[in-house]
Amino acid sequence: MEKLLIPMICKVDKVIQETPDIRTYRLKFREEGMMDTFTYLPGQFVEFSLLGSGECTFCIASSATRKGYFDCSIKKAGVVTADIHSSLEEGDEVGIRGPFGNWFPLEDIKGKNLLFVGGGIGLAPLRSLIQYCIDNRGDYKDFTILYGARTSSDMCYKDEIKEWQDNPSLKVVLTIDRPEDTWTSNVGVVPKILEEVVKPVIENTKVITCGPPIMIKYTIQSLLKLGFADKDIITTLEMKMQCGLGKCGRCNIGSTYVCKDGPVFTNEQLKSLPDEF
Amino acid sequence: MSFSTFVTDKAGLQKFYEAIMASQETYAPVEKFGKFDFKRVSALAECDPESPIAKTMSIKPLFFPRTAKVMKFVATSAGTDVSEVDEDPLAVKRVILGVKHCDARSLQVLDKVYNWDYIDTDYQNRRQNTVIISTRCDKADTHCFCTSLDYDVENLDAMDILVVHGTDGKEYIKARTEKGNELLSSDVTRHASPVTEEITAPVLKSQYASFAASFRLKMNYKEVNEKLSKIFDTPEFENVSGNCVSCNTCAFVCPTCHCFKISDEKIKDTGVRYKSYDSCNNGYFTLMAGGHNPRPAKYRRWRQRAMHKFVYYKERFGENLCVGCGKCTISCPVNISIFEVVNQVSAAAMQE
Amino acid sequence: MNYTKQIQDIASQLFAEGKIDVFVGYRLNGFDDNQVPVLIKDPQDVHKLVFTDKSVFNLVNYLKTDHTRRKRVGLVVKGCDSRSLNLMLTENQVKRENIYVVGICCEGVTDDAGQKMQNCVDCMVPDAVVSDELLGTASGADTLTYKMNADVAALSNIPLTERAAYFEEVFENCIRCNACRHSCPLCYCAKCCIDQETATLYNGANTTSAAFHALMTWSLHLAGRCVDCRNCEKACPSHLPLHLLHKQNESVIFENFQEHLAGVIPEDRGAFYKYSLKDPDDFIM
Amino acid sequence: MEAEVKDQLVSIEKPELIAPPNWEPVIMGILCNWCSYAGSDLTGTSRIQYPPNIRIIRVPCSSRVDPWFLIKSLQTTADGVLVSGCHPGDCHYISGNYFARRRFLVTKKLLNFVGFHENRIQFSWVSAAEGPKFAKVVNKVTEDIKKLGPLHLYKKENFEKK
Repeated sequence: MEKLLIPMICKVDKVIQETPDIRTYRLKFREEGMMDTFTYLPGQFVEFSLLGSGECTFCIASSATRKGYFDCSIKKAGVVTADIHSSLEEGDEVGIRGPFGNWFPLEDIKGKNLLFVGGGIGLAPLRSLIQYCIDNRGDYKDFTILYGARTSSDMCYKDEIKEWQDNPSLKVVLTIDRPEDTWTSNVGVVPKILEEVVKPVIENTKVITCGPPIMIKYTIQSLLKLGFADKDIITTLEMKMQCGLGKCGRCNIGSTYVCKDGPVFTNEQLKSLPDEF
Repeated sequence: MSFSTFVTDKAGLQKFYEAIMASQETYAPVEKFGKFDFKRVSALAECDPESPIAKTMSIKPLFFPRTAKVMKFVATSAGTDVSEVDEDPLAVKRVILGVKHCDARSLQVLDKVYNWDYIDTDYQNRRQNTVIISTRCDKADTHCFCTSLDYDVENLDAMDILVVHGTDGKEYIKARTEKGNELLSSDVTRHASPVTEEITAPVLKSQYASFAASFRLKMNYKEVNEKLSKIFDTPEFENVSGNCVSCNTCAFVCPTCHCFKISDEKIKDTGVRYKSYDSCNNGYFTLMAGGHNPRPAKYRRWRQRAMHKFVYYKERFGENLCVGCGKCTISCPVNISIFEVVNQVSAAAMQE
Repeated sequence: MNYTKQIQDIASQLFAEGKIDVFVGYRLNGFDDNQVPVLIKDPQDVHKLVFTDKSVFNLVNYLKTDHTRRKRVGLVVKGCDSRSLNLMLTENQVKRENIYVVGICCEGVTDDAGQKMQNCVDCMVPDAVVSDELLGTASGADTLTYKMNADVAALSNIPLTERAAYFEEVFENCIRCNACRHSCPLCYCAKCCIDQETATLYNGANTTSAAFHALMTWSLHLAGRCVDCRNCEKACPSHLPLHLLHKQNESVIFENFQEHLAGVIPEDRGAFYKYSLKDPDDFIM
Repeated sequence: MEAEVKDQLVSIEKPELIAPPNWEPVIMGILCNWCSYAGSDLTGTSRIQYPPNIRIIRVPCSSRVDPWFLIKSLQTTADGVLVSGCHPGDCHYISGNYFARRRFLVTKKLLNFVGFHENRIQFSWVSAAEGPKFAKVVNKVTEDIKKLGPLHLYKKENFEKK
């Protein structure tokens, strides 16, 4: 465990423009063989640095079961991400530190029904778990994905969603906030669709949710209303982080370090934390 | 095992300091613009080991520098390269003079956070190579409250060598650790004579008694800690943080605040990544790129600061993060005292 | 100088008439004779207010915080404070109708040692220039006579290299906590250019070079606006002589730009927001 | 001036920093789009030679020049700065250079006050028709700064330590 503050160099293998402001960067380590030692589980994050601009925290959006690369989906939001969008192209090199943080409770969700509730860029960490679960499909029972975005053009991973829709063992429900002419699927915010369209089975089901803070808040409310137990609701928190090592103190919520004890929490754990996320 | 103790007079203590400066790399409080900061010294005339506590910066920068290079990098269109920085100038064998007890204690507290999970090797090296000589204060300052907290100031073992100005006019130099004992067994103590525990103990005790009696601020730590941990949502935080100007000074002078930020600087193709201090009182501290800020209001940031010092760190690492040095209060432009804040809030909790 | 009684009366009357939501004044800090600012929201607490020659802090700083924004505020201002308030008004940061100003004809405040502060000795505008109510007797001086700051004058006369060495030491001792900026009443920008969050453009790290950069940029942004209240210097944990930079700018501006002094005349903008055809041109090739 | 210049070099007390042989200064030239930049163009098209030490940045108007620009360039690579705009009264935006003039004076005096030689920060008015004047100005600035030697004050690489 030494010099974890110094990043490893990765090459951008592919850039996918998901939506007008979200790009997925497919990364490979520059040094051969590094990819084999870089093991991670769904839900963990990396520190992505565009050298000279700064460092940002992103969840890994792919699963380690898909070998040879990993993805980071980046939404243009702040200074560094704007720099990444404007200057980072295929073949460029970036620094990566990680993986950090905990992961989705893979043992706990084995043999359960799974319900994924994602909103906007919040599908990225879920995608990692979805890929993992698809690759280990035998371990899980029913499989539902509810994904909402503001508009149809704001939906990321369109190609992959199509794949999921074609997969008979998955149930995919899509929704957008406001009606559009060409949109044939559901319209409405995620919690509403969850209650009215998805109508999930409560028994033996784990819900994994991620999205903007406001969406998470209302989704959890409606999940509780539907009768889910706190321990069955799993979410990943967004928090400003810088070191990822439990030192810089930026991600403190109470005595919890989100970068070490999180970012994946069950609602049960969230309730015990002070309301500062 | 017992460590050696020496006794000498005022001049002998000076000679002891001089002998250390002659043989070791030494850091001591140096005055600049009326404020003492720990700097490299080579003669006793440059520094003042007895600097007043109210005007002395903490020794934290000698272990956790205000700005440290994390790495160097070259980023061109042809490729990117990162390299480690040159040798750490703070990791050499050294002695620090004139350290206050609260400062020495702060390192003990900081050890916990630097030694959990990922071990910060730079910090470890600096720590291992340093001998800390701490002088016990004779009198508490206006804002001191170290005796009220969760550690035993009298038998503090955070320093390697303890210097006490005895009530009998003599100076006592006492080793507290193996490292300190080793230094004292060299010829730096040639102007002092060894004494036994039986002789020193009563003198040290009476000195401590007069020191402990001089405190203006006293609190019931257990009660405050307990009360604070129970009240998160109290409007009292809004009241106590009312006149805070969010200037962040408290965190920068605090001997135990350890939050930092990472920033890159680049000229042409080469650049350096720095790690420098940051403060949770800064509105930007938790502001995320999307605009979401978990602590947007001043009272929330104050609550984080007070609770981290008195509750969270205790919960996590078993020590109180505040060491009671009062540096934040002295530096604060509007004299907000963390002592008053926690007491006021816990008193309000009592009423509820 | 003791207006404790008058200020308490004014404050309780304002609360009684419902004219203000919060009163910003001074109170004793509770352990020595120094004072700290206090925001009074409850009329019951009015008795805490004091005003003597220890009322040092410039309270206009509180007009930029969440506590007083969009509220009706009662405020105590001394001569220098009123100048910064004047600039805040000119720059549309506060609405005049929302504040009730208790002006003081200041006789100078004292530091910890009981000495009159240096800026008070050099003070050119002791009387509040903007007020709803003026306490004390006005000094009555009509014409401004510029008093060159002694430190600036002394430094200007030493060789360049010595001056460089001196300032190198100043910037070396800066710990970049930005307390100077936060305590300045005129640094109200929501996003500051010397802030570390835009670190790639500006220096985020805490090196001497970065401190030089930050303090110089900061002082130049305040040039022609700084009212010499010394809030920055009082806030500085390293006790840096920050007034040197401001007073240097002030003296250059006063000398060259038609005796401009920040915030003295209502509606007068900072020196860099206006110009005159008579400005010196001889330094330009 | 000579004596003072020597002082400035010695005061740094780092012999390796004294001007190496064949050292050439780097001068940041910040030129206004409408007059000085056109003027420098004219210098080129009239085949008047001027030193290549100047690195030119074009700005819309001399009042676009924040004092920050000067500080930043002195702190990074430049040994001196030259800012040039339209003559008073000729500003494309009517009054931009009047505002700039005030800022320049204060900035120059302040930088001089904290230890920069006044010749390191220079200003000029060059109109679009004054090709020869531009060459003369650049010549003079380059010469001045060559006399002063490399700038070390607050350079990033020399002042990393605390």
